Amino acid sequence: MVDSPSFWPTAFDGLLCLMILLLGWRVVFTTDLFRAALTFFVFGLLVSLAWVRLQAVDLALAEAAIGAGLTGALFLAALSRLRRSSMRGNGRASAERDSAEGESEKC
Amino acid sequence: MIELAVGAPEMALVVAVPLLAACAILVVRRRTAVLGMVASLAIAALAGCLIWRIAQEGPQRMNLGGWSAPLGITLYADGLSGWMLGTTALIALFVSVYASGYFHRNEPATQFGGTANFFWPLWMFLWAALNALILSADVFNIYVALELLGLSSVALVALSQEAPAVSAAVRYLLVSLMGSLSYLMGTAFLYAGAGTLGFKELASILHPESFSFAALALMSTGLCMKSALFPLHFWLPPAHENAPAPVSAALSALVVKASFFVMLRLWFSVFDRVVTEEAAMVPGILGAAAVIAGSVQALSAQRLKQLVAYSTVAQVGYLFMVFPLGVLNPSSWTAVGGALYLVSAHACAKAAAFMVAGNVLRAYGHDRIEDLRGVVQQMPVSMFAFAVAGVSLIGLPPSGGFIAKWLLLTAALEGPEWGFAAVIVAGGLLATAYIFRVFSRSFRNVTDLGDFKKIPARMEWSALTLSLCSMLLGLTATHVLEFMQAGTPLIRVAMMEAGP
Amino acid sequence: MLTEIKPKRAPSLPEIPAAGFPFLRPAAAVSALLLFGVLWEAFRGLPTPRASLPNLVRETLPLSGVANPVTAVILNFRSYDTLIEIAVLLLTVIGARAATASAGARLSRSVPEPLLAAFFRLLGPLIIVIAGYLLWIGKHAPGGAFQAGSLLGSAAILGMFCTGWAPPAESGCQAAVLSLGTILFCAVGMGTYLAEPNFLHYPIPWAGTLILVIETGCTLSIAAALFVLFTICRRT
Amino acid sequence: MEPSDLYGSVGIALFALGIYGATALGQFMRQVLALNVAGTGVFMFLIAIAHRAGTPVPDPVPHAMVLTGIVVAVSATAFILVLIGRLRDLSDSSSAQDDRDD
Repeated sequence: MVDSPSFWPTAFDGLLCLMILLLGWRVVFTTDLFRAALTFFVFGLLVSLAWVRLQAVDLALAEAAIGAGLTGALFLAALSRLRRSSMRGNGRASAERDSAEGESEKC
Repeated sequence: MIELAVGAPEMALVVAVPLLAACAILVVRRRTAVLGMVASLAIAALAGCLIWRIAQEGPQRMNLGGWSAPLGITLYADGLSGWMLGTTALIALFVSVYASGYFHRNEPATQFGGTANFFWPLWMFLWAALNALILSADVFNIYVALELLGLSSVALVALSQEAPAVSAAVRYLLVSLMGSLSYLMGTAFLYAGAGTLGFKELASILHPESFSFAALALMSTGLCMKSALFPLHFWLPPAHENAPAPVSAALSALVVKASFFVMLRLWFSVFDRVVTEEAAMVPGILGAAAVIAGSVQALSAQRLKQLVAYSTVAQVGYLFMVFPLGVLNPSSWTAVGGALYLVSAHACAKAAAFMVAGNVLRAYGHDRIEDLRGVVQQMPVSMFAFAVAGVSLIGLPPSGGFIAKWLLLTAALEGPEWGFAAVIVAGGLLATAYIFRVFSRSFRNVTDLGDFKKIPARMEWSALTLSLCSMLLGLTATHVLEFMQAGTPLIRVAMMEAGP
Repeated sequence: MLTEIKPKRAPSLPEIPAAGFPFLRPAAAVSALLLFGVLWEAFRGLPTPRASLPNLVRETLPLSGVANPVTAVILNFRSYDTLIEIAVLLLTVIGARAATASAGARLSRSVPEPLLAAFFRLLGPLIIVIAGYLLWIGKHAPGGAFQAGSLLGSAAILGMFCTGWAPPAESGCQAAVLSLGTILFCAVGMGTYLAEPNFLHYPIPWAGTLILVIETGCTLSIAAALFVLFTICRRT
Repeated sequence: MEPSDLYGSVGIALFALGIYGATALGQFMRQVLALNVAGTGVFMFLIAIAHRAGTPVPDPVPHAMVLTGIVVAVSATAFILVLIGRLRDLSDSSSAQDDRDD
């Protein structure tokens, strides 16, 4: 079985798929947003690797640059921005947590 | 077979001109309202030319780039598309007029000098997206146009930059993106199974197979999300309520209808041989539920804009009844004609109603229904427009709403599904109740009238004109129905008639 | 602000279904599993693929003006999709601007590091050359406007971090770069009416040139749009 | 098992996973991440379809669709992130306003 020419490619595909699914799962279920964004970045890179396997090199290029790199950077930028804004928000005494406060929690 | 006239240039221009206009407004950055109005007139004129051509020469087809369908993208315009295009042009033109008053720089409420400039380019993008959706005969092209439509609608909702509006915009965008993804997955299945994306080619290939059912379900779910069909409607009232008034008018009148129109095209042409009666009952029953649920929530609304927004949920419900009524009764044109009639009648009436709500809000600083006493004394034109629009929303003769509901009712009574007829009647009664709730307050005479701020006359008159249009629609029904049937080879009815 | 005056403490922010519906998570999990099952069944039951369209693309490729089939589909056979897509990109920039127009336009400037700045001075031109190469090679091989544009956009973002360079303020000129792709696309589309009776119908001998013109415009617009979106996202 | 079958199934799984996340999660940012996962799943499915076509070179039409989809996805993501950030600022400042008024 190991000798068959399609064994190693298939094993690689299987492993790659497992890792993609695992990382996708982590992106959705991680509660820490920073870790989720970083995981999404790695997830995107692995996905672009999978696309190379499917003979889509130009798409792999685009996915690595846009899907993983840029989207990940956007998430990190937005997160650091939200964090800055929440630090400012916590500085003041908020006796009651009204609906607007609830909104900002939801972000 | 109907001969297709080839390549009416207006078909591409109604998309390219608004896009170019948006770019021009962005680059020039001055006199945006003037540029916007000029562009609106030009687009409406182009749409008028195309409609004239359809009426004279029959359906039009354009192979973009010169490549015919499996390879390239085809645009297609028949009576139905012409009707939608005309409705869009009419409403959009008056929304432009209204907006030029609403966002006027002399308005005292205008601390928004900067943001008002953003309205015009975004509005041009929205109009381009509507025209692109109506004319497209390619499932993937519709996905791209849907994204353009969804994103421009969301951007317009968020224009006011207030917390409730931005929050509604975020939810709207999430739902819209989820709907697009669902639609795109359906497209992927269609391509995987049929190997083509054009409507005509798909219609001849698709058969009841597992992949075509999956595609139908995915695409319909996505489109229902965007049309705010009953259980997926939760995003609509906050978005339409908190958007600036001209935006609410355009969203309620046109945007939800565009995705409905795409679904109509898909069900009655592309998936013609795939849809079953059981499948068609699903959107029908949800639509019936929407009529009841939306009307009941409109009855308990606190504010005028909220009431008008919930009324949209109810009216969208009527539209979706066309699926069971049309599929159960394939030889009849009545249901489809009724639904398309309702699209236009409701668009005119609802745009007028939102404009009036915006006028009230601008004039009084609030739109709480309980405190609307004496409005009729101070804003007779607006309230008359609201009354006329209300008549059409309820469906009293001689309004366009009456003709539409009459056609739907006839279709429901023709088949075995008389339950839908009961819902149509009940919806009319509930609409009467919520419309009269407004008038029972506003007609009350009072002596102390509170703060009242004059608003530009064009904001009142554009509302009145649109509401009168919805009335006028009731008087020209025979011509309109004849025009709609102008060569509809993509629609089931025509297929049946053309068949052996 | 822009809309009507609202009662202070807005009546109630719209309820999200997640908050109101106790069984949301299990229900969503069951539906997602069901979704997976149904779609997987449909995927397994797909008929044998028809190769007619890929073959048609291959046969028509010599008429398209480019040698890379993906570029041919994107910029010739289905160029109308790409026109709308470029418009979507422009639209999101305008929408993002509109949503933040009244926010203070303060951008926390990165502190320039001399070493990083020097590094970028070397790297920057290299990236521009690579982007130009990607754009050019797109005619024959993997690459093209999207890859080149995203690379340029990332280079601009990198440059912002390394050198502390602040993006230029909003201006008509910036808007012109952003909308260059859309304008060129529409202009070419309408211009082709002079020769052929269809929108975006390139005359065959000109196809390669016209595609390159459109691609160049799109590359610049994509780079500018991605960069501006990133800066708005980061703004405090 | 052909690679296209394998990757196609993974695409469907990612789509379902992302749709679950977008409906069930309570935070906007996480919903956006989940939608991105779902989108990647759809793209992966499309590329698997292209590979499945059985021609020596994969079918370029789904590839073109994915390239279009990626750009649309990133611009929509950027836009919604901007809106979420704006919402955070607005709700912070409105509750600060309330505190001052009280």
